[in-house]
Amino acid sequence: MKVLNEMKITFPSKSVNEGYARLAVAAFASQLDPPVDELADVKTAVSEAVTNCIVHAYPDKVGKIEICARIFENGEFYVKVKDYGCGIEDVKKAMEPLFTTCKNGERAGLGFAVMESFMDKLSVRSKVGRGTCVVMRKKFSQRG
Amino acid sequence: MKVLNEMKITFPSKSVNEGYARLAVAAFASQLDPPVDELADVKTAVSEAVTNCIVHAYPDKVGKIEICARIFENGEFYVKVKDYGCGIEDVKKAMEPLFTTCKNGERAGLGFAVMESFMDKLSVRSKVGRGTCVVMRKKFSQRG
Amino acid sequence: MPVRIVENKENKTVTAFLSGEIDHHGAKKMREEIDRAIDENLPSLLVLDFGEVSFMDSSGIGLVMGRYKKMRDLDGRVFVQNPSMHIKKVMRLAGLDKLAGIGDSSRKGVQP
Amino acid sequence: MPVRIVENKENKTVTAFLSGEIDHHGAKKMREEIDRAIDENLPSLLVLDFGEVSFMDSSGIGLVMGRYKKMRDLDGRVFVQNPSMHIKKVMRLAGLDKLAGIGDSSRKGVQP
Ligand SMILES: Nc1ncnc2c1ncn2[C@@H]1O[C@H](COP(=O)(O)OP(=O)(O)O)[C@@H](O)[C@H]1O
Ligand SMILES: Nc1ncnc2c1ncn2[C@@H]1O[C@H](COP(=O)(O)OP(=O)(O)O)[C@@H](O)[C@H]1O
Repeated sequence: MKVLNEMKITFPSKSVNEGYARLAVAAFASQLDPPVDELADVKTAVSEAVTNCIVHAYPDKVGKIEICARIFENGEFYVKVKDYGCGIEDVKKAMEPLFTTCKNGERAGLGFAVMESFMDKLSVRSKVGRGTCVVMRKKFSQRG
Repeated sequence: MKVLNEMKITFPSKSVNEGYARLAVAAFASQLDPPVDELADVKTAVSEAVTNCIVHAYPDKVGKIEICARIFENGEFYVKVKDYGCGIEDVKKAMEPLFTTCKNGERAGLGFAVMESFMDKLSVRSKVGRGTCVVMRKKFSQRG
Repeated sequence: MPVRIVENKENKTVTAFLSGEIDHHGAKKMREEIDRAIDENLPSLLVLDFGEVSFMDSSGIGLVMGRYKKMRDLDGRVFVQNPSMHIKKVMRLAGLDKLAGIGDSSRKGVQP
Repeated sequence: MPVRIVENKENKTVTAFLSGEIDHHGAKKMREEIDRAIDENLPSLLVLDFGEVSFMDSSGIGLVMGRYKKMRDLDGRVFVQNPSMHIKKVMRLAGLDKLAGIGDSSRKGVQP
């Protein structure tokens, strides 16, 4: 499928960038003129993926986060969130709703559940010690 | 001066990305909690620099545009807009208000004038056949 | 100010008016301010008002869940007030509608 | 719709209500729609209303300048209505305030 437009952003894993990241992706996705609620879905899913990099991938240091977003010819929206952090040992288990390795009760274990339910497609690739790559896709409904 | 935070974005020189680029930069600059009118200044200056890449640097093709934005320890905001396009022969002349090489009357020749007046500092480096790099800086006034 | 707290001693109610975007970055401060108000007032009802919240991800669920547990320890209830469609959607995903009462301000009395 | 055109044949006035963001990407369509209304109506006054414009860069100056020249060829005037502070600032930089009348809607009659 032909890529009509593509953007890449990189930024350090500081929590202050969570808002920046989802706004930048939403500003790009706006080109598809999506319904407001579906754009909010994308913002929420991106916020989860980016927060995971900040909280889990780089727990005690600041690392690099990369986002790539694409608009395909058929109107599909694609967004990839990538880190070079600790990686996930058991991706299948990590994706189960309510599963979290966070001990302080701060995280609900619903990040992947939100990504899965708010986007059409979710794929997660990860390698321990190398990093994690989350790819999400969504086709917005036609307006009007 | 220490860099507190930094983001990079890349995207193709399509005019539909003008809105995306200024929004992404503004979303990042928002971390400094700038007054609304000063954030509009940054958006306008970035819009001018990005439009120049799209209109002038790559007149008959789609090329790559890179933006890098930084937040310095002293609260200064830095933004660099870079292209690998045709370059500018005489930068001093290009920066004169009302100077434009655009023939169809579409451009007012005020892009650099806006960047200069809306930002604190503007520097332009260019090499014919290699590309152009515009760096702008602004210190936002304290709010409250 | 991301949280405005209103205490009603007669009703033993604390209402926290949240505003802005609730994400991992901002949730910590909100949690702390609400918990301070709970500890000071030991209310029997905690109302969380989401009327001015423009965005929320699963960090907001952590926020509600944590307050729910805290209020349960006090034998109190939690009521979620004025959530937007977007926020309701995030909360429903977590099954929060089964733990806390959720509704608009006109149905404030609903039991969890 | 980025431009809404209102034609007043008695006053020989065309008013173009612009909205959204005026940049290089969006200005072309706006220019074309305004020019079509000028060509059809040959007005003596063109009012450009910026009340709903949330952003404008120097592409908006090109838009006003071009319409100013077109109206001058018709011996007509241009009036810029309801510009925000931000838009006034961009226009002042270009000296547009010397070419077209600029003001809020209550001072519509000002001469260029
Ligand atoms: N980018 C990542 N790098 C390393 N581990 C991750 C990453 N994303 C998720 N995980 C792991 O998967 C678990 C589940 O993630 P998630 O469903 O988002 O819930 P939560 O973030 O609330 O813990 C996390 O607790 C963490 O152990
Ligand atoms: N990125 C660029 N690449 C090549 N030429 C440029 C670039 N930016 C500006 N220029 C040249 O400088 C001139 C003046 O630019 P500017 O002040 O922005 O006015 P305008 O864009 O309205 O022409 C342009 O007409 C063009 O010739």
